[in-house]
Amino acid sequence: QVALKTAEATDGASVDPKQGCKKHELYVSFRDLGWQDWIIAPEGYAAYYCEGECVFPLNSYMNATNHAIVQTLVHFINPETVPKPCCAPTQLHGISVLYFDDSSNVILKKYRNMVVRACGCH
Amino acid sequence: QVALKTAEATDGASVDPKQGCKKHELYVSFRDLGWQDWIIAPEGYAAYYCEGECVFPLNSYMNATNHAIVQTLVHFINPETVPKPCCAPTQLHGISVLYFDDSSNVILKKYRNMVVRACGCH
Amino acid sequence: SLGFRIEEGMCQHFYLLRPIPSDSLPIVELKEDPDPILDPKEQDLNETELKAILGSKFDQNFMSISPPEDKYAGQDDLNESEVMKQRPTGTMPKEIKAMEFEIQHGKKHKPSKKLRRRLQLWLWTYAFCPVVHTWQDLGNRFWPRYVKVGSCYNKRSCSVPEGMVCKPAKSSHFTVLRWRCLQRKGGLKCAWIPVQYPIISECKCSCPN
Amino acid sequence: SLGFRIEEGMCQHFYLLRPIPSDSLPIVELKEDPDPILDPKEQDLNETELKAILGSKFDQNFMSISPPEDKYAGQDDLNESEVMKQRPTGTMPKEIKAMEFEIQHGKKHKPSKKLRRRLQLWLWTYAFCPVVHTWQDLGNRFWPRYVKVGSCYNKRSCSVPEGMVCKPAKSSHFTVLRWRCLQRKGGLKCAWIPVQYPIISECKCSCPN
Repeated sequence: QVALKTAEATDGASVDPKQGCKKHELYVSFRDLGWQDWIIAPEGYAAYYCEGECVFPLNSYMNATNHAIVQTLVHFINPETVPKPCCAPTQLHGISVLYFDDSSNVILKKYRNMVVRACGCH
Repeated sequence: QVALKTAEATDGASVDPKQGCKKHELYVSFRDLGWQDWIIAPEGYAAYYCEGECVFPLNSYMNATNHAIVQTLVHFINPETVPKPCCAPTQLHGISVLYFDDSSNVILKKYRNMVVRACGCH
Repeated sequence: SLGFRIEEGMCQHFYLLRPIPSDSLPIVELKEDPDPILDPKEQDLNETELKAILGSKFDQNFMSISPPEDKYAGQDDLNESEVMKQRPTGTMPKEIKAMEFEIQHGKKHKPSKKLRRRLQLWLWTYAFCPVVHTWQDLGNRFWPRYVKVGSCYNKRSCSVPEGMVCKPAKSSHFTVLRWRCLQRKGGLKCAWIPVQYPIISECKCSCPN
Repeated sequence: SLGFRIEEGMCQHFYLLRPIPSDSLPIVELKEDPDPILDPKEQDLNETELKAILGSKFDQNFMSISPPEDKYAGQDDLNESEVMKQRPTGTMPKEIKAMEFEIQHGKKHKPSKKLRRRLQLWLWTYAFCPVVHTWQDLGNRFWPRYVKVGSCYNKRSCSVPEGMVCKPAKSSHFTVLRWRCLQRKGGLKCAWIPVQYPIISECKCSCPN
């Protein structure tokens, strides 16, 4: 059994870190996280993750903030000063989870910011 | 003249990457970015930047999202699958800039998301 | 089976590191594992038995075992004039109660007490956000399968000037049963367990996000 | 002086990579370099000359060379009843104009045409967001140094029910002069250049963010 399944979102190739910042597929099984004792449903979910370089010049699709643009230039001029901006989620959304709370009640609640919707350079 | 001045926010020590994710000092001079021809004022500004490890366990001050918590565990179980969450700004604010626009008019406008207010693990 | 063996001490940390739930409503759809082995069978659906487990928590007005007849003809189709007919409940918002409706053009015009009361009632009715009840199918792993959940009427803005919408403000919950299966040494063991299903109990005229 | 020598081709890229301005108002304070060498001197402040450069763009009602007397006694101190006295300008929002104020208890009550108009006017006045004008000191590197800028009155909510606030909706700009200094071969060269200073020209009752 594979602990965590991951695959490329579009072309099925493995992740090349030299690629630009973008969203990648990631299915998370709650059993694999050791959470099967407190999460009743779902079994797992498509969480996705962000990876890729925030390189100079930033392409517009990377949803870079003004600060990331400035930081990219500062890094380009003097790489020792600051790191490159990093590739992180710009939009997240939630899922519903049926789980045991601290008092052993079974509750259905929304867990916000669980799924990556879009990535960008921050 | 030092191109870009950087210093530790609190203790003046140099940045240790093993430290937790936090805000660091960074003064950006527009002259050093080659922007003195289109930016009239200010000369530069305190931009700050985020750096530091998003390590397991995440401390609460790192403002981690639920997705970052899940990604941390997935990385801990199988580091090959996904990278660690990254340290990035969680709050930004703007500055006013007096500059030449594309039609050579001099304009005062707000540039949003220029200054890091807080960092977190994403 | 994990690629990395989790030690006892690490597990402690694992338990500390959990995502944080939110009380925000409405609930998004719960994604179920499609495997039919996890569904309750005919013999697991004994109405008398299950009603006995739920006891007083079985509320006939808000729960149904079979598909409700008015499922698609619920209050969801209410048009604006029907909603406006609903008298607001609770207490009048204090800012509406404080309104004098003084109109100034030259000299002051103060409306009569009766007119003032009528206008306050009109504004309150306009800004009131009723809870709209509709039947929802929770799927066959919940019992009773059909519950009447609340939602907020949002086909028009509830404010003057327009811009605010009816949003969930308070929630309560029903207790229903959930068919839960666990992989044990002797195979799959399933049972009905009581769960709290959250519902919107009050809506309020608020700014979106 | 840069630690890294920027080549010609790279510079092209540099110019493409710029932060993006926003039209959002109000403007936050412009942080000036405190070095007094960048300030205009006595001889650079010849009123006749500078007025000639600005020409028709010098608006006496909104610009002042010396500190305005009513600087601290401006409209900023307006209390609510004074703001409410301001008759709204422009056209009445269509949703207010469409209001019938029908009150239903048993039978329909439709107010008279005159009363309806009065109520619409009252609601419009209540929800109206006037532009409040106050003098602002731009510092000695701008000429004229004092301009009357607009802001939105936000000491009370402008909506029923409360929740919305007056926010900038439209902007225009004044043309003023800016003392700009450049490091040239012969030393520091400074001159007055015309700049566009943005001001709030219209406020609107809106949800915050």
